[in-house]
Amino acid sequence: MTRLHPTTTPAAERPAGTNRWLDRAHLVQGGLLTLMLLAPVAAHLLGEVYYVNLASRIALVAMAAVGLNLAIGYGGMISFGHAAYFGLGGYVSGVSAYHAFDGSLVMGLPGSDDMLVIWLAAALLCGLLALVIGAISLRTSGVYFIMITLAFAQMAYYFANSWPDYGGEDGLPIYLRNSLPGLDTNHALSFFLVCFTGLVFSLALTSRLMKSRFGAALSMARLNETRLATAGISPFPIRLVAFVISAMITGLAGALYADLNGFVSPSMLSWHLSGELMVIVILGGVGRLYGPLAGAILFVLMETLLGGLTEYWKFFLGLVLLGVVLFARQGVIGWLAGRERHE
Amino acid sequence: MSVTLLIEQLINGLQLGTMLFLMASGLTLVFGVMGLINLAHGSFYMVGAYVTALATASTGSFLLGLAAGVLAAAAAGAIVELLVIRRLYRRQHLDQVLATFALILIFSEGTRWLFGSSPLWLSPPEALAGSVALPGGSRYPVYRLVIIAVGVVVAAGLYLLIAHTRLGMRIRAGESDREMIGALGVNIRRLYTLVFALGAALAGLAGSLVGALQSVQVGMGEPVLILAFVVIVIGGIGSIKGALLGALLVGLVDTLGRVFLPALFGQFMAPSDAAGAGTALAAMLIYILMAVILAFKPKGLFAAHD
Amino acid sequence: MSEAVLSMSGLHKRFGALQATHDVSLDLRAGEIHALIGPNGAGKSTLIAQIAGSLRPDAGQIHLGQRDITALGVARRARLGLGRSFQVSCLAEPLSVLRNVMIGAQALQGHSFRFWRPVSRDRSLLEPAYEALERMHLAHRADTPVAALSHGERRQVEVACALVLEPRALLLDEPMAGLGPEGSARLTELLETLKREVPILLIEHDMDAVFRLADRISVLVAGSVIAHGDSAAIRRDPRVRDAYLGD
Amino acid sequence: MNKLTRAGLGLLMTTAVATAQAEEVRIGMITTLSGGGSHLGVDVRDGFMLAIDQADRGDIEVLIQDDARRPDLAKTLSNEFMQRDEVDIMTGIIWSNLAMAVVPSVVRQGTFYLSPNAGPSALAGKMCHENYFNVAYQNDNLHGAMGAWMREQGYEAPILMAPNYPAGTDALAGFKHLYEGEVIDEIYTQLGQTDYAAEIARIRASDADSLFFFLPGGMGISFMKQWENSGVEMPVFGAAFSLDETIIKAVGSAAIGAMNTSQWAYDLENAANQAFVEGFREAYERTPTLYAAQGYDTARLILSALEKAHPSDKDAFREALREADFDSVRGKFRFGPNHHPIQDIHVREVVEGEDGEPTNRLVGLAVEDIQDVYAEQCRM
Repeated sequence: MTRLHPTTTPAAERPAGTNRWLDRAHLVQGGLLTLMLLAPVAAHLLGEVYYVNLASRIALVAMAAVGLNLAIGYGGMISFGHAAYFGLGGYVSGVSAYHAFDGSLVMGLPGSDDMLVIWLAAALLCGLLALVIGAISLRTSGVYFIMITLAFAQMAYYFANSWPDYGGEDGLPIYLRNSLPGLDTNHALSFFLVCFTGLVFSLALTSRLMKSRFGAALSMARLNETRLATAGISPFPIRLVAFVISAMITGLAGALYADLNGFVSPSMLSWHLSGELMVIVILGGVGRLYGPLAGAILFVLMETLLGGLTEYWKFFLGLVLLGVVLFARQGVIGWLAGRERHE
Repeated sequence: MSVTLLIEQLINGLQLGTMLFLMASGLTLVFGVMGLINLAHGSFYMVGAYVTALATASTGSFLLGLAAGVLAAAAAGAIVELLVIRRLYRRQHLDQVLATFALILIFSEGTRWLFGSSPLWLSPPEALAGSVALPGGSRYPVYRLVIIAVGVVVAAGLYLLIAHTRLGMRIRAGESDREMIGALGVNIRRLYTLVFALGAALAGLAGSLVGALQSVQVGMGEPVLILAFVVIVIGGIGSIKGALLGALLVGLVDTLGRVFLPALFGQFMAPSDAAGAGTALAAMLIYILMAVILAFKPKGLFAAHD
Repeated sequence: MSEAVLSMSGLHKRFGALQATHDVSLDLRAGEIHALIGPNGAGKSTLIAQIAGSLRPDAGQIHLGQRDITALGVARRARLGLGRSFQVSCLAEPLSVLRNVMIGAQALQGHSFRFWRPVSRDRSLLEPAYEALERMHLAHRADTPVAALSHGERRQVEVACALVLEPRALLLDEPMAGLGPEGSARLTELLETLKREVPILLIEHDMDAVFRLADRISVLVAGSVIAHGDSAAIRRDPRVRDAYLGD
Repeated sequence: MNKLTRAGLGLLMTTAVATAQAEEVRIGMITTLSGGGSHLGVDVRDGFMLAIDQADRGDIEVLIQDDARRPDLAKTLSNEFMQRDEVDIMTGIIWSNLAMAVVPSVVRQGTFYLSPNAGPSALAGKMCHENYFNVAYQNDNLHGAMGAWMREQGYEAPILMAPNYPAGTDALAGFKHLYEGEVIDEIYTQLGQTDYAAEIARIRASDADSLFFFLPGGMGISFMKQWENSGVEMPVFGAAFSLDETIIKAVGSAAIGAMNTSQWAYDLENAANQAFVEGFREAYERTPTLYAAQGYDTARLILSALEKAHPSDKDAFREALREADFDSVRGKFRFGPNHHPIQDIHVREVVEGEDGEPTNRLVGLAVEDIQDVYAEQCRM
């Protein structure tokens, strides 16, 4: 039997005549990450702690959106309920710290203020929640999927709001930031580096995942479900696993976000937050690896800068968002880095 | 609980349901005909209520105010369709979500800019302010009965419009096959503007009517928008019949849940805990209802099309 | 007489008042091309959907080899060796031809929950995919996005997608449609050789191709098989003439 | 970035321009200026800025930011104020849940925080702090006072209603604490609920002789409108949060007859109050609400303390705040050991004003020198 191309990699991965690390897309992506890392370091050297914390916030919002992008952009599952995982991650952080602080037990287990333990718990619980929600929700599609994921998040929101043990609507303060062995997490730059690592980790994971067999199946599930099934792969389990991983990434971001704010409250579970994450993903560029990062930088900066300029800042935020959706059709990253290439 | 009270609560559920139907019918119409997810639907509700409040205050007539509110909402809908929405029909749902989310911000903050942060005054007209006796001795507000009546009229009107008029025929054609009505020589751009304005007018009507019973303030459209989405998803998107039944179902379940759950929990809990736990569950109830319905009927109860 | 690779017996499917499939029994034997023809609206699509697994029959059984696959989903049937192509091209448009074919090779090697190794360097996926494309004379288009292909090329990719599954039975839904005379001739030639490896259930409008290729022909009219036999028998059958000319 | 730009374009006229003085004082205000419930924040800001303007000092800079009623945004803004702008004093937060997100870390890091509204029980008790002062009330004050007053007036079977969230449950607990008698029933509603038909039917069917409710902001407006419409004849009592001037204007005649408790009323007779109400009406062309009064008092308290010490001298400034050496618009005002007010709570009735619109009129005194019950839990 003939084997014509047994060892060559497909040419589409290497556009002829260009060094793949020097094309526009890679320059933009590398530039964004470098900026994300260097700006806070510079701020730290200048003694501007505020900007370091702002960068942490951007990194975590971006990480949560990277998680959501895996569901929306790569999996075609438009979840309007990712606040459930963001908030659950936050509550794991808050509740664990609360019990570690006063030495009481939660469901028979002691609390912990060790971030490693908290992250593990947050990822597991978010994964479990997403497994249940996904298993039910993925029976639906289209707008029904959007709304059923919202329904589940709303249940979580109302539950947290009216459950008095952990503060209800008042929320739960984290008096002392949770700790990480060998690192002073109260130090703004150290904590930023933790957040940045989380962001890079989630980007690398998404990138690697999408290049794997699993990613190939997930892409096919989004682009042409029938083709995938006809090829012998059931779309449902592929989607479900992607949904769970997506929720775990967003949940981890939530756990760190609670630590950043020293506070967790039901507003982390609200539909506004789900919507905001979705807006960041679309703003940045759906299904583009660096889209959520570009979207988060733009969104958070607009929120903070416009807020200082005028009381009616949301009006102008609305105008900018409208402008992006009408005129920059591939999102910010598409505008910066050009159209996406498919292999 | 007495039978009278039960009847009264059933009417309350019915009334909440009609209110939701007014909102949901426009939303489901726009989705059915144009395939558009319109988060800004709640903004037309707010526009209706604001203009009604302002016009009623300046003319002294609620009826004039109501007319002004509905017209203003329709006009706002038409303008938004011409400027923004018509660029979105061929785009993905996600782009529609982002654009209409942006419209919410623009409408809400624009309204606040123009009219300030304070809620506006709006009351039902004198003639409808009282209450009537219900069988069994209880009393019921006339105005709420009027809302039920308006809901019934709108439902019947929509049915006649869609089943028996040329416009309705085009709407039905648009629902089943968007390509085809272009081929039929229908001016599709004008049809879409018209349908969108009609949807906005229905939202404005809901806002105007409900504004007399609720706080007329910035952001008033958002909670009801979420409820309206719940309604149309339960009913099956694009189906007016589904919107009607979904709205009544949500109205009844929500009302009866708020009434009975705290009492139910009181059977086996301390009263103050029961009130809290019962209310909490009541708040989640319609979302639980929706999740259960979609788990078994993934396209809602009366899906008009896939 | 060789044993049936794929067999249906007593299939029924009803949509409301419409009896779309009525007591259909067919089989596909090793080494043959069995053509299924019928006028528009005869219920061919409904029947294919039941064989492929996207539609459940109301009654009747479908067997692949010895195995009853009536209750299995599309993906399970594909993994058991039922390959198919679609009447209207069903491919992921933005992806390259190679990626469309590779997904089948991936399914063949067990579950897809492998998260780490990049598929672009996975020889166990690349080799069978290139091989299938090679057979369809499409290797030179491997890196082209499907969206850039001609109509005929897409049909060829469809068949390649089915071939890479190493199927035990092939279900081809109007593979000739839209192919030029040259393409048709090439495909005919290919199917001739292919049928020795894997039997083909061919649904086709192009009567010339059917009469040239098919070892057996079944005629479906209004949900029922009204005639069955080799090409000569079918050509002579008055009921078939009625069904086609009476329209 | 230019500091003036940050202070908000709309405030250019009212913000004192920073002059090159060594002892400049910088105040950061985080409050709710957009979205639902923003009229509270606007009033606090306007009352506060009125006092600052009246003081006419060149050395005070006020930075104002909108929290959009979001705890995480409020938290970010507080970091901005502390870490970038290095403000000496922070103030402005309206809602308890936002205060809980922001205040503990602010005061722990050595910045003074003066609350012009939110007074959650935790900050009055276990989590009290030497740098935290509440110039408004502990949340329970007004509810408790209404309980005491209704008992005094001889109501024997009140039915209570509040949203199902901490401030709501605290409100009913506060009411019952001073009412001391049996209540017929407690109804919890959903936060942000807009339709109260079911609850009204329940109240009508009960044997209650009076209704006490706590539904702040838009919830109160919706409820009052629907209540009047329902034709239930039952006296209605609440706290000023549910019946402030803005709310009753929006409710219209339906509000008339409702009684509410407040630590302040625009018709309280004292010189400071007259100056405030006149000044506010002149500057903003509307009657101030209690939130405006609280913002005004907060600014006046700061000004009084600045006469004695600069905030950089923390101990001296704290001592100066604690003395509360200013003429409060509510007349008497002093701090308890947990830095929460000990003050009189008055009763007001909504009546038809001269212009035909409803307005609050002072009726009497509910409780003299009320102090919150959480003070005992406070260890400072």
